[in-house]
Amino acid sequence: MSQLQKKAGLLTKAVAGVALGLSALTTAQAEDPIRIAYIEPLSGPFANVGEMGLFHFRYTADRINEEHGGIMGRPIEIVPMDNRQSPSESAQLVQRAIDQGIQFVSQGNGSNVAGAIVETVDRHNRRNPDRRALYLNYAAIDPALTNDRCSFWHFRFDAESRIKMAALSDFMMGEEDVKKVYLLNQDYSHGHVVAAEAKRMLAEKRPDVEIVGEVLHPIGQVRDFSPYISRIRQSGADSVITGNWGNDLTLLIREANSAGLDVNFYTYYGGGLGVPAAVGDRGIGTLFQITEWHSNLPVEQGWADNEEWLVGYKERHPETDWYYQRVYNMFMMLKAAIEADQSTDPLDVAMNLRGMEWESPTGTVYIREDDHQVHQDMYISVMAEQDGDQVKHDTENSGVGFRTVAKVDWQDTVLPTSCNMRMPR
Amino acid sequence: MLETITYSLLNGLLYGMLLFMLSSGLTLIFGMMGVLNFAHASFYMLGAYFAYTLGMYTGFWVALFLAPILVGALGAMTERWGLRHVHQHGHVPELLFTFGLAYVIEELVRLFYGTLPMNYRMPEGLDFTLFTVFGTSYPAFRAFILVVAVVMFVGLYLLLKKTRAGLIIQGSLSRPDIVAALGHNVPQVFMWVFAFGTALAALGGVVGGIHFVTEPGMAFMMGPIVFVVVVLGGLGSIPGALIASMIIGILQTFTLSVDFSIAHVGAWFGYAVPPDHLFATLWYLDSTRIAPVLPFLILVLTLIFRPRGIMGKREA
Amino acid sequence: MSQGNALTLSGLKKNFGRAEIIRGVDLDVRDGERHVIIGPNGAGKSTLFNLISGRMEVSAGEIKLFGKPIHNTPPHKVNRMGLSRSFQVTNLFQNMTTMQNLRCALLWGMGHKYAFWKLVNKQQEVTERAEQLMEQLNLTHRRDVPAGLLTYAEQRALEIGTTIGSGARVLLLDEPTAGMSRSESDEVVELIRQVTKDCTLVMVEHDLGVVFNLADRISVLVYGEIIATDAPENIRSNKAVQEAYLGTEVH
Amino acid sequence: MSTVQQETLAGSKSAGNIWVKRAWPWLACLVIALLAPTVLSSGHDIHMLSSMAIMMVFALAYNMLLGNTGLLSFGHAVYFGFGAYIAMHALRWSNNAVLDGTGYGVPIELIPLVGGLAGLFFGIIFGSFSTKKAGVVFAMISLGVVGLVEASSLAFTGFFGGEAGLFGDREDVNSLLGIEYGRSLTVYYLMVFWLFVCALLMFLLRKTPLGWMANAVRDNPERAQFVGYNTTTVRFMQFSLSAFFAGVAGGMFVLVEEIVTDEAIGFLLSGEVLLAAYIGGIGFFFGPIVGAALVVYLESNLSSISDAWLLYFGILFITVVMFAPMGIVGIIYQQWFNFRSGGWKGTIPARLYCTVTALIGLLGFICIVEMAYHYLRSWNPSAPMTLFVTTVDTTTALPWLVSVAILLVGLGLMLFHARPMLRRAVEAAGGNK
Repeated sequence: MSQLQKKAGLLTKAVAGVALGLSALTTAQAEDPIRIAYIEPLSGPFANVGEMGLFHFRYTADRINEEHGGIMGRPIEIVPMDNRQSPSESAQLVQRAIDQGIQFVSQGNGSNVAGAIVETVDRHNRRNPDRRALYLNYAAIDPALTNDRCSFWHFRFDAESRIKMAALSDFMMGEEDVKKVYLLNQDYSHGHVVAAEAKRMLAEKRPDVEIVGEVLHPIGQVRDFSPYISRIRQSGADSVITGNWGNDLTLLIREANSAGLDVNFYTYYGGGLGVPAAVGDRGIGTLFQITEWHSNLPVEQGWADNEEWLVGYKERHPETDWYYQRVYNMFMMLKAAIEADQSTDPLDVAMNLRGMEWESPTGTVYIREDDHQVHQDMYISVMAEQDGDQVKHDTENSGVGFRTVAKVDWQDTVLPTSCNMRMPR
Repeated sequence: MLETITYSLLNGLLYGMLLFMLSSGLTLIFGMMGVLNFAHASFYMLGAYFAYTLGMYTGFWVALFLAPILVGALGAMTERWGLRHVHQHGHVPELLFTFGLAYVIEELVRLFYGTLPMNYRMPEGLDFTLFTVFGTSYPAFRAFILVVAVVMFVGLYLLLKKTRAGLIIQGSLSRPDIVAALGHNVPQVFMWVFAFGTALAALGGVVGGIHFVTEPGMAFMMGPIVFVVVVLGGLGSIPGALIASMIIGILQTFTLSVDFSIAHVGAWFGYAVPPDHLFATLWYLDSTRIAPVLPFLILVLTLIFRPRGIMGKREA
Repeated sequence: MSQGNALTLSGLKKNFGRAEIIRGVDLDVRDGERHVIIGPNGAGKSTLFNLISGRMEVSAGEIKLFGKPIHNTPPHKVNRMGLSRSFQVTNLFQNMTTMQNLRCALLWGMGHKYAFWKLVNKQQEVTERAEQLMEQLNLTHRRDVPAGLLTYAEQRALEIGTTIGSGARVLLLDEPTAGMSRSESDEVVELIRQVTKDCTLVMVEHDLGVVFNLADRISVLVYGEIIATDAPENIRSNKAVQEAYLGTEVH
Repeated sequence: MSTVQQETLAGSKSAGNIWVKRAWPWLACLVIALLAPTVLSSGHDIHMLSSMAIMMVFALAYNMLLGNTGLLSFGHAVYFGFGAYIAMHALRWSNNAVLDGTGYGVPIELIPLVGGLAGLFFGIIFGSFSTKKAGVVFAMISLGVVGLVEASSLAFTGFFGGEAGLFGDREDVNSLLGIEYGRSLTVYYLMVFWLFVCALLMFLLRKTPLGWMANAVRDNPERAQFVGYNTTTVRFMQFSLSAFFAGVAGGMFVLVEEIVTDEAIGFLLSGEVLLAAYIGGIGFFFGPIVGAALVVYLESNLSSISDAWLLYFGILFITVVMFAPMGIVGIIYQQWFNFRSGGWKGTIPARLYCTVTALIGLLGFICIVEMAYHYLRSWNPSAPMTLFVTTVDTTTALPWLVSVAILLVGLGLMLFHARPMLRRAVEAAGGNK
């Protein structure tokens, strides 16, 4: 067996060698695209989220290719890969992407998936220093990814959960009406973090605010939120903080509305896919969200280019809206990092991304060296009726959009990190 | 406290009635054909989607009747061209067939409707508040769901007790062999029962799709819990299904509405487990977090201790 | 052991709902005898067997096997205590061959129990005993034919073989000659006579020719009660039996 | 025809032949397994091969229940999952022991065994009450148990690691053989080793008194009781042993993935192993092996070729259930048996014709499905779509008409011309189909 094994091993090496030689030959050509693996659910229950992200990626790549000649004159190509929202499947796909010579993988939905990818990429780069890869995270916001479990090969372009909570609690600090807060979250790490941070930060910033109740519900399984609504009502809360997303948020707000519950919802994902359409005008004035961007921000701020960008997207995908402004930031910063050294080698790119401070059309974006967390201006907005003026754009053709109520400068969002980054040799 | 009980009863009643609409068809099919129809919740989903599509052309009220009929026709075809063919190989392949069918239906719904939730709303006429208790308004549509469910139960009961077709069905629930011996065309009876059962599920879908969300995952969400109801109620027993639906509906609502854990019981006796104890997680487990486990626990316990359920005549 | 009785039934009753099928049966089967139970259709013969073999629970009364109570004991335990039965309707492992059926019947009795660390084929004793049985049953030439494909008579023979295979000392045979031609049934009777030399036999039978040919004693079961138990010649002349049974029966 | 039969048929031949006859499939599989990485050499392919090995062990374990004992379980991933989680805890504990220098830890080669023991432990616990009855009751209990475990996996984050799962590192462990298992190829050979050990053990188990009585209990539980066996005990023991092997598969999974999440313990994986075993053929020892290979292959490759892969998957399963309940290996075996006994004589053209028309129909069907997905699911249906060798515009009628025509011609020819022709040919040859 050992003989056979050796032979097999030799053969593999030979084959791999040839393949490597070939790929080296082909990468030398200028027209060869820079490929980014897009690892998201494209089938199964979460496919809608993955699909919308893919629209964003393709739209951004196409426009950068058209308007900026891609990266170093090479076009960007998005390689979609379906992970079915499974961490282990994603780990396999990272492997497959690397096999195909892809150097950049991107993902955002699900911190559990993100954790698996960080682990896989980290391990792979350690074991195969000759074929490294870089992980660009555009939406997974678990603080651990830039703290205890941080990795040199991971960059996060969305604000992590604690940053969002810090901004949200800053805003609530100024709201005199907020007296009694109820915490309703999904029973998994994201929900746990939101609940814990909300408690900690509110206690710090508004000791007079009372947390009148806290509940964790199973993720994605509750169809009828009425029991929760009755709990909220009995607690006498005037505000609810929730990290819920998707159906868990939609159903919550619809139920609150039909039961006539009069509270404000402070959310992470109030403008997320499917929510505005399902909530409709029931969220006007009561549904708040914390994001780095929303579709009426360019109107309010007078960013014409940015507005043109989102209108362009809407023309191409009338059924969805431009939502992930950070995808644009991510691509542009990647472009800058690659072009700085004219190298796509993940190590060079990572070194250039670290500490990068980039002026985007929507303000400064800064990547902290310590933990590879992006910092950018954050906005709190509230659902409002489309009025053609400040609330010019609605979301998901629902007749309601978002209006900014507060801005937090990126300098104010910087939080300490426990990351002890292992640098590559 | 009174508030909690009132809300929980009202909400639990509604949830239970929706469960009943799904499980009554399944219990008929299960009790009579012995087929554990995994795709039953998929027909419920089809009911919601069909009603949504039809509703755009005909309005809600026509769709309320048309969608179940369409789904029932699909059910009949499923029995005629699928199940009947598999029947000769025994019960396991039948079960597996419906298992595969659930897969395919979900994927087809995704293909035609996409993965986003549908904007399936209640008719304007029912969009008002019926009454208000303790400051919580009770929407009229919920009362409508209750009415539909009660009408369905009464209709079903009369059908089974008072009509010839009902007698045949009842007969085959207890002794399928005798019905065949009496010269009835059993395959045809099966087909009608399957069509009827799926149509009932679809009716549940028409109203459930509005109350909950109409999306491709809705079948998978409901599937296991409907089994629990059917097993707890007893195979083939419509009243059993009703009672079990109520029990599950109210129980689930209560566990969600109250804040409770074993630690509370311990506290009455002045005992507490230290937080770093091996069983601390279990000890301090909140009742809302037990809620999703509860149906499965009931399922397992029922099957172990009373396999014929509350009202069933035969064992599963 | 109670006075050489293999099987003792006392005050045995069984009812299904309100219907009394067995209405107080007392019966002693002596060790080593061939005891045949006869009776009209619906007299409760099969039910009686089902009670004895543990297939059904008794409503009242008791059953003792060599002095030990066996009523309401699960069938496998009754079997291990030394009582084995056959069925009226052929009840074999249809997909297994003759040889495999016999081996299955032998495994427990030869102490292999639930072993998962030894191979069946390597157990020489089992194989030899199975082959010996097969020889007795006259099925050697059908060794590797699945039981489902054997002829009816062969299946009945195999059924008997499976029943005696476990090494039981008391055998219950439920109509072993049912549905057979005269010559076939003669062969089976001969077979039974041969293979039950050393054990106690309790048998239900319709064919009176077979009954009087084989039985040491006969019991007559009518409407859930035993109206007579005696030697064949005495039964033949028993008035009550003639009235209740022989007069009305077609056989 | 059951495998037990074939074995006895083979058993009547002379002793020298038996060994060759029995050993050749195993040797062939071993050679294939050892040489496979030379052809499928990319990292992803090797990972796929390892996954196949894991799934094969799992599917074989599953078939100890479904095929051998007649127990249909919807929740066997529970034992796979517990095996995986406990093996992962063992791996992490060993990682710490090695990194701290405080101990030796569990050697990596034995991690799957840890998983197996964990599977056995939980198999005994859950089996003790769920095997009391067979049939639908058992199936429903298994459904309840998997629901119970899956729903509580998120509540007990200490053990299950929450939805992020648990990570371990296969490099920082001691090895009995002193081998570094960083490379996926090395791990693959370890998987092959465990696959063969497990497969051989499970194969032999079928031939033990317990294995025989499992078949007996499946076919005729009543008779089994009357030859002295407690059917509950037989089911329970088979169940526990099956859980053991499922646990081994879980332990193997840990070494390949180095991550365990709740998907290793839930409904989906339970359904997947059922599909694998059934599609392969539950009446044959090699059925689940073939099924597992096919399912893993489709999952890791079809999903990148077609958006409709889940639909194809479901349709494949339904087709097997409806028309080939003996599974793929069943069909192959039947045809091979037929071929050997001369049943193909004179019918080969008809068979070929039948196959070709079926394939044409299938082609038409695939074209329709692919175009439907493009038309309904892509953001720009009028964008040109590559379909096999051509490029089509799905907003025009022509490609649809052509596809429907292909489907109808293929299916029609098969149903109304080729099949009757085959039937006639078979009748003429005097054999059975």
